[in-house]
Amino acid sequence: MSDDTHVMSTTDRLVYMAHQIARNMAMMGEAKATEALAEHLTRFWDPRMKAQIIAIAQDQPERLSPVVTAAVARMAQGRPAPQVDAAQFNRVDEAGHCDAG
Amino acid sequence: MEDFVTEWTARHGATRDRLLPLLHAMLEEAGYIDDALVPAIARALNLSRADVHGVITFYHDFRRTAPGRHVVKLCRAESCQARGGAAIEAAAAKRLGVAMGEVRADGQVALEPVYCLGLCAIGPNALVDGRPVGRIDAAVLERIALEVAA
Amino acid sequence: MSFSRETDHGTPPVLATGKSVTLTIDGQSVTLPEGTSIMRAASLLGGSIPKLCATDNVESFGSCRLCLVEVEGRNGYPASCTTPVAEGMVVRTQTDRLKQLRRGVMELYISDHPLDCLTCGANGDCELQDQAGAVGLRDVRYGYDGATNMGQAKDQSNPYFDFDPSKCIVCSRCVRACEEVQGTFALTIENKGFESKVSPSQGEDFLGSECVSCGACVQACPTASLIEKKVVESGTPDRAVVTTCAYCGVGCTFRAEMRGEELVRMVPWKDGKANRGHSCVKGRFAWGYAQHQDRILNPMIRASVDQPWREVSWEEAIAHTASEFRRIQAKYGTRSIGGITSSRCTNEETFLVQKLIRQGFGNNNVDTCARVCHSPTGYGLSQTFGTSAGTQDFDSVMQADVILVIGANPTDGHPVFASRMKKRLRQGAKLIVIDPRRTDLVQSPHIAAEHHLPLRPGTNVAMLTAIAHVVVTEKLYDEAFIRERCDWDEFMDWAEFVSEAARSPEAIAPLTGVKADDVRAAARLYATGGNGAIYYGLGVTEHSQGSSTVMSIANLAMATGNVGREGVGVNPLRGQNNVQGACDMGSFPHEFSGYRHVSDDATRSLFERTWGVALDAEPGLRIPNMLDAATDGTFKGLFVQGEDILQSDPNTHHVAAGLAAMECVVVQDLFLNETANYAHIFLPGSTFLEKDGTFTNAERRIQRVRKVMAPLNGYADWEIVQLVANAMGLAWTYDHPSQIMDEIAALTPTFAGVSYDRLEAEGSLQWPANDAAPDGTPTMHRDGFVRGKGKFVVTDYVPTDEKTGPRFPLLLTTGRILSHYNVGAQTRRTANTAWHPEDRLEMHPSDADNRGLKDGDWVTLRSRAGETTLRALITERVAPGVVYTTFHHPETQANVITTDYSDWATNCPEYKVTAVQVMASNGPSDWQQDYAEQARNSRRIAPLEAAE
Amino acid sequence: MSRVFVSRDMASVALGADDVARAFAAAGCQVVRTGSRGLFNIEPLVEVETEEGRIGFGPVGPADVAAVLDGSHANRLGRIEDLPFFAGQQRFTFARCGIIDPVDLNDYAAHGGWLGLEKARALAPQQVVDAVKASGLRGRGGAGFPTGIKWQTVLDAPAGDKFIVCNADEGDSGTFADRMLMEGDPYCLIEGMAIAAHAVGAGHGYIYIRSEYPFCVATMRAAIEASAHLVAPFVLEVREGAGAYVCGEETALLDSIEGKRGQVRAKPPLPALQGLFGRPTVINNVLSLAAVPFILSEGAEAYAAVGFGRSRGTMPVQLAGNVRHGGLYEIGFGITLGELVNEIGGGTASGRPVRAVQVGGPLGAYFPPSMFHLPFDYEAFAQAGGLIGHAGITVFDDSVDMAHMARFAMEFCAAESCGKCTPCRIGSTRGVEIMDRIIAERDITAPVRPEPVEGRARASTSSARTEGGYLGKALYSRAPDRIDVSIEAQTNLLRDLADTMKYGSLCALGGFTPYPVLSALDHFPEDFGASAPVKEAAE
Repeated sequence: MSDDTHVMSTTDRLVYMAHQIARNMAMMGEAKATEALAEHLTRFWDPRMKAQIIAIAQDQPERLSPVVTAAVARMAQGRPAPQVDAAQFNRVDEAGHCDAG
Repeated sequence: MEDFVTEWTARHGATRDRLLPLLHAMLEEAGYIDDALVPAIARALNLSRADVHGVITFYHDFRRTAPGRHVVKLCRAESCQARGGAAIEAAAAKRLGVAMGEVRADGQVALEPVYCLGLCAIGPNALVDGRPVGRIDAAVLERIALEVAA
Repeated sequence: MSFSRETDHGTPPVLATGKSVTLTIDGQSVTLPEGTSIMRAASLLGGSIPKLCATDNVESFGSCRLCLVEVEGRNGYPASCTTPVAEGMVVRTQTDRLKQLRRGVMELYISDHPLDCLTCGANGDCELQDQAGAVGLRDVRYGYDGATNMGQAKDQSNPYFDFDPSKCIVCSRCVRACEEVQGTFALTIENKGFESKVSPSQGEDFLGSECVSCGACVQACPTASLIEKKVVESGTPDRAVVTTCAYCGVGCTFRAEMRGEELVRMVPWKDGKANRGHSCVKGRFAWGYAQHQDRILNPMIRASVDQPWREVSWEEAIAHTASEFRRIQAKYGTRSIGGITSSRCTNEETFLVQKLIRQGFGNNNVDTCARVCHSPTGYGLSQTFGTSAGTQDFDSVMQADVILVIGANPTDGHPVFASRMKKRLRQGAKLIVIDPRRTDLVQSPHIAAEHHLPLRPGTNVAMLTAIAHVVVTEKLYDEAFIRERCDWDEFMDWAEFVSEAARSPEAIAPLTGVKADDVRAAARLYATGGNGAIYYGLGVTEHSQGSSTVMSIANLAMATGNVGREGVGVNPLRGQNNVQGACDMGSFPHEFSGYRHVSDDATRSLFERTWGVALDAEPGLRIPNMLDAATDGTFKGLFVQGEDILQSDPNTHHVAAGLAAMECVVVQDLFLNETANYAHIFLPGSTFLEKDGTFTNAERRIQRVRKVMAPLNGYADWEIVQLVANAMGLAWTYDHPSQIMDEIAALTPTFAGVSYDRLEAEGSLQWPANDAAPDGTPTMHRDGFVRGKGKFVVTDYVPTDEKTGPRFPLLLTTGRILSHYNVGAQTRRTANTAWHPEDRLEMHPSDADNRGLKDGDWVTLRSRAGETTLRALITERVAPGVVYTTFHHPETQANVITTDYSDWATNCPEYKVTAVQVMASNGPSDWQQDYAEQARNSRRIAPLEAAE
Repeated sequence: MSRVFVSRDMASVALGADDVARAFAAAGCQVVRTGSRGLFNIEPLVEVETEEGRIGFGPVGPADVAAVLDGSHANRLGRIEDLPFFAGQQRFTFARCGIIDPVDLNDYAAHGGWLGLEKARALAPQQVVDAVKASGLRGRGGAGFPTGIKWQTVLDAPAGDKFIVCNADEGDSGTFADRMLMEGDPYCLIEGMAIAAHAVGAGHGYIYIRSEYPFCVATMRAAIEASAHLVAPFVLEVREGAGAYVCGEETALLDSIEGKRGQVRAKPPLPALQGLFGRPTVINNVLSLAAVPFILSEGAEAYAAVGFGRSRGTMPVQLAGNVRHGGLYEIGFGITLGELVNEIGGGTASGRPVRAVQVGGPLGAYFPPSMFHLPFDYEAFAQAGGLIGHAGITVFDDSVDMAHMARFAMEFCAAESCGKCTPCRIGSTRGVEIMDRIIAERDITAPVRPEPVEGRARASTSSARTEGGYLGKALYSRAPDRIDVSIEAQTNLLRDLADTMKYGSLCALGGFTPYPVLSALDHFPEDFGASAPVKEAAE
């Protein structure tokens, strides 16, 4: 990690973000962490960011840890994010999932 | 005096009901309570400066200015008036050279009013530097004047 | 002039304890809760007993003696304010004897009161004047040559109100309001008897005293003794409009009292359910910015940011905006533009901006400033509880037994709620404060935290997990609650994880710097002390582990059964007046209104059918990613409504670089803010006084904002967004915000039951408000969690990458001060600068000594990201090794210091932990000087005729 | 080597008792310092122990040691209890005062001390309360509220912290019974409070003593320390006042203990339910609590047997002011005012005729000799437009100017008003101004009386009359020169003011100040320049 963060390029930031998320999911165990990271990238990263991280995984694999590499691969297969059962809201009739408040 | 406050509260407690006992202790220690000490008192008892100022200014005893070297508290209540208290008060003011309720210019003696010392059958009475003196007449007044001159 | 003042029943309402009492007053029978005063009973019956020292937001006092009544079978004349009703009581309030006594009391009052009613500021709005009339005083036989308190000097030190002791009737309403309502105890009565006098602190002037200028005493004063300067200057108001304050997330409701089109004063509304008739210095007095001469009133455009602005017509500006955005999309692609909604505009305006972006721009590149404050709350609470909002209403604090405040400084950030919390603490609730600083809640008059855990910045998760360790290992958890409301196995996994020795208070002590026994004691108190309520703020969210911290808070609440009833809960203290609303309205790039993901086909098709356009299923860019994309050249256009990302967002250089790389930045705001230095189009905005709409406060309460004066800039903000939308070909035809709210209700399940008519009737509604909860939801998760079972998320401490070292040995954390708000754009344009004219760097004496620094010295504050200078403030409030500052003044540009590190889940910047070095300096740094020069240069507005 | 007894009471010391004691000690006697017997014209008093009991000599000086020891001294009084002043008394509460060494636990036990507490501890709390009810004891502070009912309310209040508070702020002029008892028999008060604590379940007790009683503060603190083990787990603490008379009002006293300004609280809530620190509190006067040990040790009937009408038991009356035999006379209710002033008090010390007596301190009414038939009883005095108060009787001879005494009553109220309620805060100052006008008007038509000494409160003497100038016209009906300053108008205004104060004030300070003012005006109209024949002024 370069000492001077403010010159971090976009790709540096994406690599850093992916690993930071992975570090904070590590306590779930590798399998769960990979699945959670893949779902996180799918739900919150915009197409350009997804494309850039997939490119890095192909061109510069050494920059990504095993968990990150696996997660990016799963996200890349484009499996649709797990369907959120809309009906579930109506029964309890309150707000659904969200990531930010 | 600020450390007097912290030491006292450390020993006697720092709840709000310790305010009057603390102020009495400060009177004994320094003779009066300087406004500059109010913040320290407020901090020690976790009160606002307004709380402390309100209490100090309410009670007659908590003087905010240095007392005279000697303090003569002359009783002005009815029983002493019935035994000639008013005349003795006028005479004392003249003899000691200080108006009632004031500290003499040279700071030597203060003449203060007090409403009843509980010596109501032997008036006119006074507390001279905390010591009770009864049946004050011209002669006794003279003795008091000499004593406070020292 | 008929000016309906709110009826003052004289004594506070009584909590209905079930038992009620029937009595007759002046022949009329009435049944009321036990404990109600005779005065309140008579007032509720429509009668009026004279009163001066009684007012119904403070306890009865019984000093003026005007309200005497006769009670059959009781001798004497009891004061009706201090005498509770009793079964079968027979009361007479208007006998000749009472008239005589009341006149006797009034004659004494007026014998010591100036006779200048006709020239007095309170003429026509003075209770003494009213009561003198009511009791029929015709003569003052005591004459006017006796002793008097008149002729004293007036104290005009406070910028907003005057204090005239000569008109004081020593009713102590001000002293009691300062004590009971605000909880600052800054006022007392000094001396006694005839010399009694209201005294701020030690008989000082108001500005120099402990007064925080909340205005409660001015509101409580029955005469002109305490009166707003504006009322003295322009006369008493003649009409009132109820609206909601545009400052912090408490959401206080006010009566905007007008004199024609001129706002005379803002007085807290007694029926406001968030503030219950209280206010702070900002909402009550600091509204002058609305008419400040810095307000930009005409649209302006310029080809490039180094040219002066050129004023143009609205038509030209709007058309130019539309054409520029279309041009950029044609050249760089649909996703090359985006927008930022404001947490200070109304729900309706925020909804329209995200609709403009999704329907008009055709992408999801919309974000909001909640990104930099409570985005981790949304993520954390939705993962654990299933919804992104606080669980309680503000009233709930009055039933808390243990209050845990972590990473929040309510007395500065949410003062009106802090006053209610302090009132509860004075009633005996216990307080735990987890904060690197000795905030006022740790120790201030009449308030003392049972436990203060001064942890090192950035170690929240370690601390909370250690508390969980104690709760689990000492079996203090609420097993019945967990089994019924959560997934037991998930709990067991979590319990096992937190029970490990590495997470014990002893293990983390060297990390957090807090003694293990204090942590254990605090944990036991929270778990076993009765109703446990947690309140937290940006000190929790603005970390690299913000989301993990929120989840560990939720874990603690679930483990101890402190969710789903009054007096408990997990309560984020939201920063801005409509940050909750901004999030509800779908301002985030990955979700529609009501927190439904853009990839969710059912929801997206509902919006597509309603808006008649295909919508992007992929999440859009967050602000930091927009700026990255801009420097990469793939993001060229930005529409910013009511936000100043250059000053409020971290790593100013990064933001500046991003903005500079864009071809069209549109800023819609009241003033030329720092972001406008890089803008090409400026659309003048309107203040909360100039438009209708709704705000949603931190307790999910939707409240009306009502227009009290015509917008100086010509349009309300929602009208401007509609103009842009129409110019981009969208057929919007709203002619009143209520129609926008109807659309929101139709599209958002949690807002289904919300409408302007319902808000008018109920005063306010807390979402979810729909068929399942017709009257709104004060307390959430009553029966089940929104997501069904409460989820325990295992969280572990991951140290931030922002490390101290020899070059940067100290840790900087940032925060807010009472007199200023957010970036200070509004409060710096009011008299509030009297309290906080500049940002100061708080340093511990030991850190200052070994750098040879004294209080007030100019110091340079440097981090890896940048450097600025400001003056030092030496205080014990911060621990050794920790420094603190605010970011209210652009001159200091505190955010040039903060780094790019952010929360792993939401990218909420890590404002609270920055490794810095502090050294003596001789004044503003060169960067500050260049910046100031550049800002001045870019604010030039070419005079009309010279426009090229 | 003979044993002699010399009083250490503040009044005795004020008259030189310490010098006398030193002289006898120097002469080799064993000197026992006691409380005062309670008759001040024979102080300083020395009692010498002999086979036929203790023989008193008084007043004596330090030079009279030899004459006293050989019995030849002119002021030989014989046995003190045989003197008429003492023989007629019924000393239930003051039995030991002047006899024992105040802080000697054995001396106290030897004279029936702790018997009441032992008996009380053998009874259930309710039984102790019943005994106090049966005794008919009523508040000796002045309110006369039945003590047993007050204790019952506190006993019935929900469990939790409860307090016993002793009101020792005896600020009334002419009263010193509390002082004498605390200095002379402190364990009696402590025992009474311990019994109260047992009766209502209180753990902590406070004695609020005024700062003008330094000897009391010292003696009570010493006695509390010495007897702590006997009253445990009940804990007692002395709290010193600070010169505010209003803190004699029970709720102001509670606020003062709580560390606040001594302002009067509105009632309800009653202190018995929400008193000190908001908890149920028994708050009684020194004499009420000091009467309790006798009631428990001798039985309620013995106490109730004495008295008059609904005023049961004894009242320690205090004779003060211009009286020959000033002192403490504990007697059952019913004795008449005349017997107290003339037979027991012996008329005025100055030898001049008694013109008026004030009963019940500065807020009590003035009574002319024509009302000396009144029996000492709460109800009788109330009907006669006065009050018993703390049973202090201040005697005035015919040199007294009742207009000045009425002025002093208003001035005292102005000086001591807590400032909370309007009738007292503003009314008292206006009252002084009215009296100044009456006295000024009266003195124009009658020889000048001695100039009244300016009181502490700023009373106005000058009246800036504006002879109808612009201000006069502008103020119109309220212009100073339109105010009717005639004696008749000012007297009517005084009565109206008194009515507002009496029925409007929040507490007895403002509420009772009209007693001395109106009784002086009603019974001595001549001093107010009223139309009644003006008595030629005393020379």
